Amino acid sequence: MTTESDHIVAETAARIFADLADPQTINNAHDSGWKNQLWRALSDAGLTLAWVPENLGGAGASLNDGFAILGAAGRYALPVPLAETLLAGWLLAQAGIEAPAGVMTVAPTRPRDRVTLNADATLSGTARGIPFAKDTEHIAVLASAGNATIIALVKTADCRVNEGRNLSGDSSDTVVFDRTKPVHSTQAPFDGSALMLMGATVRSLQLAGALETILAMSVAYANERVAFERKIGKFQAVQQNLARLAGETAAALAAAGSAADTIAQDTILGGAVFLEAAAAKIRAGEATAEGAAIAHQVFGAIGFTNEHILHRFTLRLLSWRDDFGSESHWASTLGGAVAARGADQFWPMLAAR
Amino acid sequence: MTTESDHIVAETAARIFADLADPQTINNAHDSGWKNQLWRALSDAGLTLAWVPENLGGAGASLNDGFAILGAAGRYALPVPLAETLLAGWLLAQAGIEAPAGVMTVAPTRPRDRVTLNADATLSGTARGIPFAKDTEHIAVLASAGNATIIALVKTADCRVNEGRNLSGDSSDTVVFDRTKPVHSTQAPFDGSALMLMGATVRSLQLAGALETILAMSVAYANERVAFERKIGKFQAVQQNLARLAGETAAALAAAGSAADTIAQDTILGGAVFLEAAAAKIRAGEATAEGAAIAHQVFGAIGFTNEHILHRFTLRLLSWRDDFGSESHWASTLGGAVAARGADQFWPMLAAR
Amino acid sequence: MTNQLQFDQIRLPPECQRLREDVRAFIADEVAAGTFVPDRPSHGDTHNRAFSQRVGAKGWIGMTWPKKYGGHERSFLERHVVTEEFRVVNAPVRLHFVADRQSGPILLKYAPEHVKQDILPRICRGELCFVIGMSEPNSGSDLFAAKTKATKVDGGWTINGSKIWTSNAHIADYMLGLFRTSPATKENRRHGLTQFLVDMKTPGITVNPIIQMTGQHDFNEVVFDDAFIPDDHVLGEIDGAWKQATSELAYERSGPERFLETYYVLAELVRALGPDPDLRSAEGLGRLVAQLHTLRRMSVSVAGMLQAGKEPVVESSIVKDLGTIWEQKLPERVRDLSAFLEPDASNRVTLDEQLGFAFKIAPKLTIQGGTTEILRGIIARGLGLR
Amino acid sequence: MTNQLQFDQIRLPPECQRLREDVRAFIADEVAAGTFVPDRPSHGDTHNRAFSQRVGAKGWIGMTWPKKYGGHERSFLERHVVTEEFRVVNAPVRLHFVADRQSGPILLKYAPEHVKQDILPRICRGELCFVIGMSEPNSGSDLFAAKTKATKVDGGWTINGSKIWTSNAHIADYMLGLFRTSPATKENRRHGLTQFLVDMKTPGITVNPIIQMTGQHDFNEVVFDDAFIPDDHVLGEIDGAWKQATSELAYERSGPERFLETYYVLAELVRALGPDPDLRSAEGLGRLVAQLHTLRRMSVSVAGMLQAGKEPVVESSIVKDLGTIWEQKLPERVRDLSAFLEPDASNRVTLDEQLGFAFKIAPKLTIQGGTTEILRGIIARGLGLR
Repeated sequence: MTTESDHIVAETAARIFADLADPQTINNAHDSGWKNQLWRALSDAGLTLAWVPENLGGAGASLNDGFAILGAAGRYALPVPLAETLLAGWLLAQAGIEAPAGVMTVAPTRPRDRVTLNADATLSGTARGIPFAKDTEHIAVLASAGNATIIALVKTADCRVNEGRNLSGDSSDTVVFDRTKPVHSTQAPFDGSALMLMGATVRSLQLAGALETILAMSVAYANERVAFERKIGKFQAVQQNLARLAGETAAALAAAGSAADTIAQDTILGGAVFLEAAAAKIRAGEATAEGAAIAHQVFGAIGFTNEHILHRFTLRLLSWRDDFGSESHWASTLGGAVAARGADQFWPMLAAR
Repeated sequence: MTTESDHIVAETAARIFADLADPQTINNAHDSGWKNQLWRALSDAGLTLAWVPENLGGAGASLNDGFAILGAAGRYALPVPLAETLLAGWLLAQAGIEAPAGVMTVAPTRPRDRVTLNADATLSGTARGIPFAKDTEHIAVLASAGNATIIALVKTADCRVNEGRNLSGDSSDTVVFDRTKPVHSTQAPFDGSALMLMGATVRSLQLAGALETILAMSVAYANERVAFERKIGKFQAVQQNLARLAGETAAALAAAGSAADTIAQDTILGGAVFLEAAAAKIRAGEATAEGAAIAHQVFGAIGFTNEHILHRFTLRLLSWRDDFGSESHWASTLGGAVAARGADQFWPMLAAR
Repeated sequence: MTNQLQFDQIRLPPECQRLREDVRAFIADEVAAGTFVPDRPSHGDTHNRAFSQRVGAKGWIGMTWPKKYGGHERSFLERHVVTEEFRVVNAPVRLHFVADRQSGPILLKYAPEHVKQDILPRICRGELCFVIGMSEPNSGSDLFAAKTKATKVDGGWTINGSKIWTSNAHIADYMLGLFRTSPATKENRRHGLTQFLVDMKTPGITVNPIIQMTGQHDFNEVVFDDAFIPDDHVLGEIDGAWKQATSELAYERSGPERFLETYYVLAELVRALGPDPDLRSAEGLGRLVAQLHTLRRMSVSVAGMLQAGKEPVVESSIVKDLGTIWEQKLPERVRDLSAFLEPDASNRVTLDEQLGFAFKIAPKLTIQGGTTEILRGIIARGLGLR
Repeated sequence: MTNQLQFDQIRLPPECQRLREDVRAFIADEVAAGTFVPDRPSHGDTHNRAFSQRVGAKGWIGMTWPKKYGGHERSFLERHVVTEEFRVVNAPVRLHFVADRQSGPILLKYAPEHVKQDILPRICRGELCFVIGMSEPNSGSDLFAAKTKATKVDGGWTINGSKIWTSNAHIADYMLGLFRTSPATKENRRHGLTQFLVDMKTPGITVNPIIQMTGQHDFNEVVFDDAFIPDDHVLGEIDGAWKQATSELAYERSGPERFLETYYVLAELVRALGPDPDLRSAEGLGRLVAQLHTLRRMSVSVAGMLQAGKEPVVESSIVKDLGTIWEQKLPERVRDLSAFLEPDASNRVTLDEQLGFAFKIAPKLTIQGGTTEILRGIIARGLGLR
């Protein structure tokens, strides 16, 4: 449920994004000076450690506050690891580990990657597609230790980072833990799926936010651009396509919002979270392909240029859906779970909220 | 390649269909008197045994002639077993078996159904979804006999026929061979896949023909029906949808025509036939769902009534695609074959014709 | 974009879930008594007067209406729960559903007090079937092209002309109809239509059945030959129905009936796939579950926004657009996902029969109550494009 | 419908398949020599002057043109074979391809004899790169809104204004451009444009690069500042380009380059899946193969109809509409089908890299050379709806 506090935190975030993360300004920038300035403002406002309780060094904001920040971050296609630092802070807090200052990320982010705790208390494993790893000082890791799950804080410098980039050009690195000694490690209060569920929900919110922006941009352009002596937004074909984009955006917004609300209301391991987070990531992911295609079709050639900011949104949409489980991953998992419960439990499961 | 003979045979067929199989007349008919009259005309014109050589009691028309008849039959959503009788005659001819007069069908028509020849020269097995079985006097059967394949002519009265109906209301029966003694049986010159390939091609042609008609009907209606003070065909949304229907129709026509031409040029077991027949059935089948949906959307409520002939076409489209292998069946088979040949053979296979 | 899309997050309150248990118990009793077969929409009648009266007796018709008219002053969320539980088992609600969803709210808003006193309590008791008289042979989506005429006479109006595609007219007690009382004007082509309450037993009304391609009888043509409607059955402003028609359609747009109409094929697919489906089936099923869950959460959200007094016109049109397309394509998806099931599997026959029915009704899902094209036009207007 | 859709069945004759072997041998040599890396469109240049000249030397440019202009008087089917073999390996044909596909045929039809004698043989030798000057900053799909002006002067015309989205202008020798020589008339808004042959070395022409979202440089803005074009470079009727522009676009519509632009991700998927894919992958792959095969057969058929002197305008627009949508969605399908591949598989990295490139270029596929909406409008006109 939306509360007043959401509004204040989200508005602070939105104001900082508007001032320091304007997509056109960033797109035109010749260096990355804007990045430090933006991060400092976010950090000073307590947004980067929003999900860390005050006694662990954070701002102690609610889950809903953080989710609202991430929706806004999506609306700006924010190209800094705010979501990842929030997630890392949240993960560390689950184990009572104090959050360090500075930029963080989490690992693993791919459902099949595993990091394991060795007998000598070091970590081993490979985690692919870790967002912004090379830019971070610390990584919060969810690792398995036999049948148990542990949360560990690791210095990025103690890992091997093979640099990569996702479609949008943001860092997406392979992190190799080779008997890496964590700064801290503690038993987790949940199993290994928790980070994937939380990450999926976070990315769904970002996807929905980015879709909101491309919808708004596309409508504005259609109301301005003239072809065949009419605004293109007056053509029924364009109207029908934009209505579809609105539908996909609405679906992503509703699904992501529902998952976030479920986690905020319940806990990360509440009974409804699996359905909600999986469905959100699937549905928001499905919305991206059609949504991005429609927006590009409305903008035509100009939207295909580097100068135009459209690609900042569409390419992040396509990239973000790969993190914390693709649609195919979650769909096979969700479908398998529904089948295992059986037909008689299907409707009751859907109608639980 | 289209030859003059095609035109004559196809024109004869089309004339008979126009005179005796008008969809609106049949739709209004209170009894099935039209059926006997139609069949007699088709039979008198030699069309029912078009694919049977003269020395086996048929008309000895070319494969192309027969394919042209079937395209025309599709354009009329012909609700009598002409395609099945043609196929049966063709199958029997492959084994040099003389074709009996009267209505025939073939079995099996589902890829997983098997009929086997017993040691005592009788047949056993169950064949589901046999079109019009209950209306036939004979069934041409492709059965396995150890590693060999045989073609058999069976009296329908010697089988157990469990009646069923497909979506369009045409008979689609389960035929049980329980030590059924065939009238004739002879070694086939090919393996068990041949009937499925030929049947798939035949149904693809019928699908393409029915799509041609719903396209023509939809365009005519859009040019006539008025809403919001304009012909609905003037609305860009309707135009764009009809263009998509034309695209699906074109794809079905081209794919089915290509498969038919390949069989006519080559033999049923020519190297290119598998790709062609599989692709035709997949692509024509895929065209039906979108095509039928667009036509119904253009016609609105009136197209949903029993009085209107649209359902005669759309429901047969949806039914026919289930015969001789669904899209899923052929796609998994085709995909498996492409994968087995490997990436380097992929393009050469596509470019072979 | 001035108006952002909004989907309030709604958590169904405990009273809703208690109500849900009551509804399920009621359904179980009805099924046990043989009233209908769940999941088998092709079996039996879709309307049942006695059943509707029992639903009324439970207080599940007119749930959100004032108590003084027989209503129950419960929330839109509670109504949502009842609607979805009935819809998902294909309960035979057809007799009272239109009155509950559309006609009652219009009467509440526009009918004279004594008419409300007379009719609304009977709707709530499940005694009255209503139909909508909008479309005419030459006006489908374009409601304002209606020509059927109401001519002023002493004490009322006489109606001449015909309405078409009127679902349930053959079992209906009343129609809410749109009739032409004046010509359209140059400035406003929507001018000149008036909404009337029509007693279907009025002399001069003939109902001719129109059989659907499913073989079912649902549609009708209703012919008016000097049918007399008393003055107090005029609803709202004479010549001004266009001001009322938009809000009327809003009730139609996003209830759970707008995406659950072919639900049974999905439930049957789950049954057919068994507890351990292969990757192909699991993935396909999972996507359908995610899509359905999302639609339902959107629909719950719209119910919550209605309850909060908001007017989510664009959001509700989006739910209907996405929902009807989804339920229309669902049979296709289920056919694909069941393509490799064993032909001898015990529920293959049931599934095939359900699929057959679903395929046949599918075309109407994106036509009835506002076509896809019309809905997208409404959405585009909401986005500021028209 | 007066015009039925027609796809003549074409069997490629033996000389085509012999030619195909020659082209494959040529490609193998070029790959061995390091000219380009097949299947890796993101590697290396898309144009290569020396390569184009070697292609010209083989007789594979201007294949259907008269021998007296350096052409080879071969069939459209043979040209189809060369086009598809080059396209499927991502050969760097960009330098000569536009001249071969579009510009040459227009010059053949409209240029004065001495211009044809001069230029066409050089195109055939692979020496000339052509660009198309149609779009302007305020006219994209609507060609007839072009404003860039050609003013009559002694012995020729001076051009002022700019063209945009001109692919290859930075490497081009000539442009075929559409310029305004008179205002449009009330009766005919398409009146007043004339087609010109423009030497890109003409003083007064500036080419400004426009970088694409892929990071590649392909688009340009071309600015004309009193650029002089001699009279004999007018192509066709003054003010009457609209009579010529339709047939011009026809060449663009249905070649195999209209559905093979992302083919490499499909070939790589086949490699990645290995010889024994699971049911999910096999089915998905099989559908893609069927769709691609159908597109190719349609395209071959159109080439055959062109060879037979027919004008398959609707059919070729359909091929482009279906083809570009297919090649645009292909990366999505391949992403789904490769979702469960082992992350350590040896060609996972290659596939991901190819997918990344394909995703980035995908948006332009349904925009360049006629958007989806424009194509469907052409199809609708052909159906008799406009």
